[in-house]
Amino acid sequence: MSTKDFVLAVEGLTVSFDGFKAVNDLSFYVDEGEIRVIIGPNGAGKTTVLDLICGKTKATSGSIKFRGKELTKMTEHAIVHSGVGRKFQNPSIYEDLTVFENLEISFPRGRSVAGALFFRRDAEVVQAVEEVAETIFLQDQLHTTAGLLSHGQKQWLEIGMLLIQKPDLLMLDEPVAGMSVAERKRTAELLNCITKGRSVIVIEHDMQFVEDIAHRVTVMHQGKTLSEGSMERVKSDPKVVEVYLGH
Amino acid sequence: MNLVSKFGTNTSGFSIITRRGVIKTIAAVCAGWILQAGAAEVNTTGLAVTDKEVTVGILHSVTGTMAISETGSVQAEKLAIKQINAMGGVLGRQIKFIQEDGASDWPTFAEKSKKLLVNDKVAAVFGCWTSASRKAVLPVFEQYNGMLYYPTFYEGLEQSPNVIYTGQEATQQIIAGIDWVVKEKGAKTFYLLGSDYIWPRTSNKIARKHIEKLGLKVVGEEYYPLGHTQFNSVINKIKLTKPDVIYAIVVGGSNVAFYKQLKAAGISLPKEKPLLLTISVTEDEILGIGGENIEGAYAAMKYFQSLDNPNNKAFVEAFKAEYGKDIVIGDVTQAAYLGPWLWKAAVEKAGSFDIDKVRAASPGIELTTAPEGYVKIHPNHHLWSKTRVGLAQKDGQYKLVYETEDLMEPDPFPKGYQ
Amino acid sequence: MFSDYTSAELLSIFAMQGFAGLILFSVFVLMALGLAIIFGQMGVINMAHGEFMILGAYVTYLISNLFATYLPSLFGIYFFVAMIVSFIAAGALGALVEWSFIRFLYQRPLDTLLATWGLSLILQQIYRSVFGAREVGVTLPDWLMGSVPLSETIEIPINGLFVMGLTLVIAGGVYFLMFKSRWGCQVRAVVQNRPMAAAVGINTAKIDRITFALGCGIAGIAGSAFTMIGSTGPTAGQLYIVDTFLVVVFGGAASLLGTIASAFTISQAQSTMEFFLSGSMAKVLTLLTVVGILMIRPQGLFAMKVRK
Amino acid sequence: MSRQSLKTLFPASDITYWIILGLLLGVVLPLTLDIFRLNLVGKYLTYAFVAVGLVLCWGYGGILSLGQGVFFGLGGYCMAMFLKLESSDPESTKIQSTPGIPDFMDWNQLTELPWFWEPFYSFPFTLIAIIAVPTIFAYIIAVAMFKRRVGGVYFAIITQAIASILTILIIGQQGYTGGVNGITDLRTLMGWDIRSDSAKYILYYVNFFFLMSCLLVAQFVRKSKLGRLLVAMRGREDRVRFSGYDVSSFKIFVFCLGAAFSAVGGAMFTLQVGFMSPSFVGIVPSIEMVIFCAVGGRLSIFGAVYGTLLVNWAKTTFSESFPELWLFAMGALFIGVVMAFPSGLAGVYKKYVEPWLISVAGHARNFLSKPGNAIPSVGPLSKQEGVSP
Repeated sequence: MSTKDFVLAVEGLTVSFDGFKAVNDLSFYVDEGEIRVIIGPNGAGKTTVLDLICGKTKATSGSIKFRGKELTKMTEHAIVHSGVGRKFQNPSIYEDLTVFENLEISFPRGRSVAGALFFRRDAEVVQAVEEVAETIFLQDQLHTTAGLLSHGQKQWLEIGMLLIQKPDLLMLDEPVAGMSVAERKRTAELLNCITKGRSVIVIEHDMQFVEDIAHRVTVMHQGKTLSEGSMERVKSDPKVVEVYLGH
Repeated sequence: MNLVSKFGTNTSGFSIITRRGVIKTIAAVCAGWILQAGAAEVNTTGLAVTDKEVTVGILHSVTGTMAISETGSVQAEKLAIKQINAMGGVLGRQIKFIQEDGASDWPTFAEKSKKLLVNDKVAAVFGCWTSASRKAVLPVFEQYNGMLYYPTFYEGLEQSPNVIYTGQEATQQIIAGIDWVVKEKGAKTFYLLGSDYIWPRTSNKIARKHIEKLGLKVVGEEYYPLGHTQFNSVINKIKLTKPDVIYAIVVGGSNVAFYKQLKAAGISLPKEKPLLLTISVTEDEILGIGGENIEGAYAAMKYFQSLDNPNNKAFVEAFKAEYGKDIVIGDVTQAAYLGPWLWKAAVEKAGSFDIDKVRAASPGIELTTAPEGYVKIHPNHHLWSKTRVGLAQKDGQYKLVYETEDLMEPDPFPKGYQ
Repeated sequence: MFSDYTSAELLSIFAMQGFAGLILFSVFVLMALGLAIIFGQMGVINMAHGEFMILGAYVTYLISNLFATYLPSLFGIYFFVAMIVSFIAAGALGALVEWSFIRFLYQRPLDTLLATWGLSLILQQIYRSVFGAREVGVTLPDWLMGSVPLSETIEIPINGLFVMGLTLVIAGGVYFLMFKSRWGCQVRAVVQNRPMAAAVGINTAKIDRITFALGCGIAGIAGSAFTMIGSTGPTAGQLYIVDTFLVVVFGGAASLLGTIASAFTISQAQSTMEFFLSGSMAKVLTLLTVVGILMIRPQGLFAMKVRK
Repeated sequence: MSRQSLKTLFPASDITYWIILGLLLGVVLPLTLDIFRLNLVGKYLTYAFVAVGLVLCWGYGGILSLGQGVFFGLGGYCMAMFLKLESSDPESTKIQSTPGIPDFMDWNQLTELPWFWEPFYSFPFTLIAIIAVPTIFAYIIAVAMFKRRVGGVYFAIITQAIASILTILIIGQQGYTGGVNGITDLRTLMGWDIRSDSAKYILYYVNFFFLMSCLLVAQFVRKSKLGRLLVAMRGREDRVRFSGYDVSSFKIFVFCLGAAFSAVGGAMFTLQVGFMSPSFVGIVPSIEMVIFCAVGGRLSIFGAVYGTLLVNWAKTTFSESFPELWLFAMGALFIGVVMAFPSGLAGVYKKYVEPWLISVAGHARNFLSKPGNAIPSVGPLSKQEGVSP
C-alpha cells in the first residue's frame, strides 16, 4: 500500500545531535481519522518526533510524508499551512492577550505581512472564534486575559487555537498533564469530538487517558518503535512491559 | 609696574607688559574714558556691550573625547581675558565671558555657537579645536556675522571673513620643517603616517608634494582609524622600507600607543635613523605618551614652552601661577592665548566692537607681546609666524633646534600643493 | 610589492608580521576573556567592560607613581603588584555593580546592555574628574623596554612577549577555574540550569557575584597590561568594546575555547591585511568579514548543537 | 477607511494623546519659543523619528538595534549630498582646481564627481533615495539575520558592529564622503535659503508634519493584527510560527519600517541643522537614541516623542550650566530607567498621573453631578487593548 493513502507516513526518520541519535530510523503510518497515541519512557524521543514533523527540528535523514507532501524540506509555517497543527507540552499561549485575541491570531487568514496589517475583524472571524470557544468550554471567558486562565483552561485554549486552523493532522504533546480528573474527562470528550474528519497524534503518559482515546498506540524506546498496535496488544507485549509499563 | 598699579589694576600675570604694552594700556584706558559717552558709538549692532562690560564666548569641549586636547586652550583664553581685564579691559570695558561646552560633538558646537551669537550676542568667540567642529560652526558665524578666533594648527583650505586663525595653516608647519630635516639631517626618504581624517591626510598631501618637489622619495603612506592602538604592522613596514624620516601625524590616544610600540620595537629615536618628525605632538600630548617614549623625536611647531624670550618667560610664569606648576603649555594653548589679545588690539584699532569694523581693522594687527614672539594678522586672516623645530626631551619638553629666519607667510590655498 | 625585497627580508617580514599578529591576538584574548565569562556564561552584556579595563590601567598608573616616589628601588617589579591590585580593584567594583543592579536584570539581557552603558558613562566622568581629561603615561621598568633581536632583521618587542606570557597564564588560570575547580563546576551548573543548581544547594546569587567579579577582575588585569602598549584616558575604554564583543560572539558566546580561537582568527586576519592594505581598510575588511560570517553562522565558530 | 477601522485606529482612549501632542508641538512650542530654541526642538524631534521606530522594533518586536544611527545617517547623507551639489555650483566654487564639485572632493584631488553622486542632482531621486537606500540596507541586514533566527543580543551586537564599520568607512573615504568633517555648509534647497528664520519655521512644521505621519503609521501598525502578532512573538515565537506565520518576515518588516522612520528623521536633521557628519552614524548616537525611547517608554509611541524631547532638553540645559554633571545624569538616567521604570515615562504616567487624573475627574463629576460630561477615560498607552467585536 503506497504512502499516499495515509495521512502521515514517517519512514526511516533519524535525527542526531552531535552523534547522539534522539530518533533512530523510526517509521510509522497514521490513517485518516485515527487517534494515534505515542507512549514511551522519558527520553524515548516522543517530543522530538513531533518537533521533526512540524519542522521545529530538521531531520538528519528519512522522510515525513503528509498527504504525499514531503515535510522534512518545508519551513514551519508552510507545514502549518499544509494542515498540520501542533500543541506544545506546557501550554503555549499569549498570556497578555485575551482569549478572543489568542484565537483570532490563530485564525487562518491574513498570515502575510500585508494580510496582517489590513486584517479586519469581520463577522466570519467573530463567528469562527465563538464556535471554537464553545467547543473548548471557554465561551464565557472570551475577554479574560489568557494569563488568568487555569492550567487546564490554558491547555484547552491552545487546543482551540489549533482547531480554529482546521488542521487535518493535530499533534498534542501531553494535553492532560497537570489536569484535574474532571478536566481530563472533558478533554477526552473534547478530543473525541474534534477528531471527526482529522487525524490526531497524542503523546501521553496517563494510561487511563490513553485507554479512553487511543485507536492505536505506538510505544517508543530509545528513538525506535518498540511496539505498535491496539492498546490491548501493546499492553500484553512483554518488551513493553519490561521497559515501560513494568515500573 | 608702579605705572600699572596707578591704574589700580591688580598686577597678576601682568609681567608680560612691555613699553609698547604700557602705552597701549594707557591708550585703552583713555579710550575707555573718552568712550564712556556710551555703548552706542562702540556698538551699533546690538552686541552684548554695556558701559562697564563686554561679553565674549568661549566654546570648547569640556566633555567627550576632545576634552583631552581642548582643556589647554580654555585655560589660555581665560588667562588672557583675566590679564586684559587687569589692564583695564577693552575700550574701558571689562571682558565677561560665557563658556559653552561643545561636548566633542559637532552639532553641539553649531548649536552652542548659535546660542552665543543669537541669544548672548557675544562680541567675539574664542574656540573650536578640531576642523570638524570649525566646519560645523562656520555657517553659523557667517550667517549671524560673528567673529571666531580659532587656535589650532589645521589643514588650511579655508579663509572665512568671520574667522581669525591664530594657529598655523598646513604649509606654515610642514614646509620649513621638511626643508630643515633635508638640509640639516640629509634626509632622502620619508614615510608618511597619520590618523585617518582630513588634517593628517591634507598635511601629508602637502608634505608629499613638497618632498617630491625637492626630488626626494616618499617610501610609504599609511592611515589608521582614530583611536587605533595597534601599530606593530606599520612599524614592521617602516623597519622594512628603512626611511630616513618617519613623518608622523598621529593624534589622540593613538599617539601613546604608537610611540610606546615604536620604542618597544627597538627603533630608538635619539640614536640613528630613522629619525621622526611630527607636527601633531605638543607638550600636552607628551604628558600622555611619556617623555621616555618620545625622547629624541623632532616636532615642527611655532611654539614650544621652552622658548627663551621675555614674553614667553612671563607667559609661562603667569600660566603656572594660574594653573599650577606642573602644567604644560603646548603650541595650540599658546595660539589660543593670542586670540583675546588680537581681538583686543583689533577692537581698539577700530574703536568699536562692531564685527565689521573689527574685521576691517584686523589685517595688519601685530602683537609684540606674543609668547612665540612677534605675530601679525595677514589679510587672509591667518597669522604670520615663524616655524620652529624642537627636539623632544626625556622631561617632556622640547629643545629648540631651529627656527626660520623670518615669519612664514600663511598660505591657506597653497598653489602647487593641491 | 615584494619585487624589491630579498628573500631574507621577506622571511623577516613574515616573521615579524606573524609576531605582530600574535601580540594582537594576546590583546584580544585579554580583552575578551573577561567578557566571555560575563557574557558567555551569564548572558550579561557588559558595555562597561572597557571602563573596567581602564580602571586597571589607572590603578597601574597610580601604583607606578607610588613606587617611583616611595620604593624606587623596587620599581622593576611594581608591575606585578599593579596587576594584582588592578585585579582586586576591578573585581571589587564588579561585585559592587553586580550587587547594586546587575543581579536584578538577569532575565533581561538587553536591559543589562543599557544599564551597563549608563555605568560606563558614569565611570568615564569619574575618571575624568579624578585623573583629568588628559591621557596619563605609565613609566615602564627598563627591563620591559626595548626588544630582543633574533636576527639582524627580526626583533621581538619585550613588552609584547610579556603580554603574550601574561595571556597564557590568565587563559590557563581561567581554564582551570572553569573546568577543573569545584567553583567552575558550580558556575557551569548555574549557567545550564539555574533552578536545579539552586535546588541542589548551590548559592546561585553568590556564584553570580563571583563570576561577574572575576570577569571584571580579568578586565582589570587586561587594562593593566595595556598600559604597556595602549593609551590610558577616560574614554579609552570605548575603543575596545566593539572589537571585544565581536571576538566573543564570533567565538560562540558560551565557549571559552571558541573565544580564544576567534581572537586568533581575527587578529591574524587583521594584522595580515594591515600589512597589505592601509590600516583603516584593513579594519573595515576584518569587521565586515566577521559580521558576514556571523550572518551565515550566527551561533559563532564553536557552538554546541543541543537537543531542545 | 470605515468608521469601525477608524475606531480601531483611534480608540477614544488615545484621542486625547493625539490632541495634546499636536497642540504642544504644533502650537504651544512655536508660540512660546524663540526661533533658536524652536530650531533646537526641531532638531530633537528628528531623533524622535528614530525613537518611534525603536518603539516598534524593540518595544513591540523585541528587536533591539544598536545601529539605528546608520539609517538616520544614510537618510541624512542622501539629503546632504543633494544640498551639497546644489551649493557647489561652478560659480561659487570657481577658486577650486576643479570647479563644480564639492569642496572636500577638490581638497582630495578628485577631479570629477564620483558616479554615485551623479543621481543626487535630481531632487525626486534624492527623495526616493532618502527612504529607499536605508530601507534596502536594513532589508539586507534583516533578511540575513532573521531568516537565520538571529535575535536579541546577537542582533544588537552585530548592528553595533555595522554602525562602527560604516563610521570608519565614511571617515576613511573622505574624498567621497567629506570624512570626519561630514558634509557641511549646506545653504539652499532648490534656491530656497534654508538658514533664514522663516525657512526654519517652515522646516519645523514640515518636520512636525512628517513626525505626525510617522506616528500615524506606527499607530496603524500597533493597532493592526501585526501589532498584536509582534507582542505575541516576543513571548511565544514558536507558537506564532506554528500558528502558520512566517515570523522572520514580520521582524524584517518592522525593522525596515524603523529604518525608514530613522531615515526621514536624518533627512530632516540635515535640513534643519545644515550639515551631516559621521558622528551620527556611530555607536554612541545609536545607543543614545535607544535611551530616548527607553525613557519615553519602549511601548509607547507618544512616550518616545516626549522621552526624546525630555532627554535632549535636559542634555542642552545641563551641559550649558554644569557640563561635568551631564554624563553622571545621563548614566544615572540609563540605569534608573532600566531599574525603576522599565516602561519609562508612559509607565509613570499610567501608574501615578492617570489614576489621579481620573479620580480628579471623578470628583469633579460628582461635584457637578453631571454624568454627561465625563472626560474620555484614558486607556493604557502601553497595553494592547483589543476592541470587542
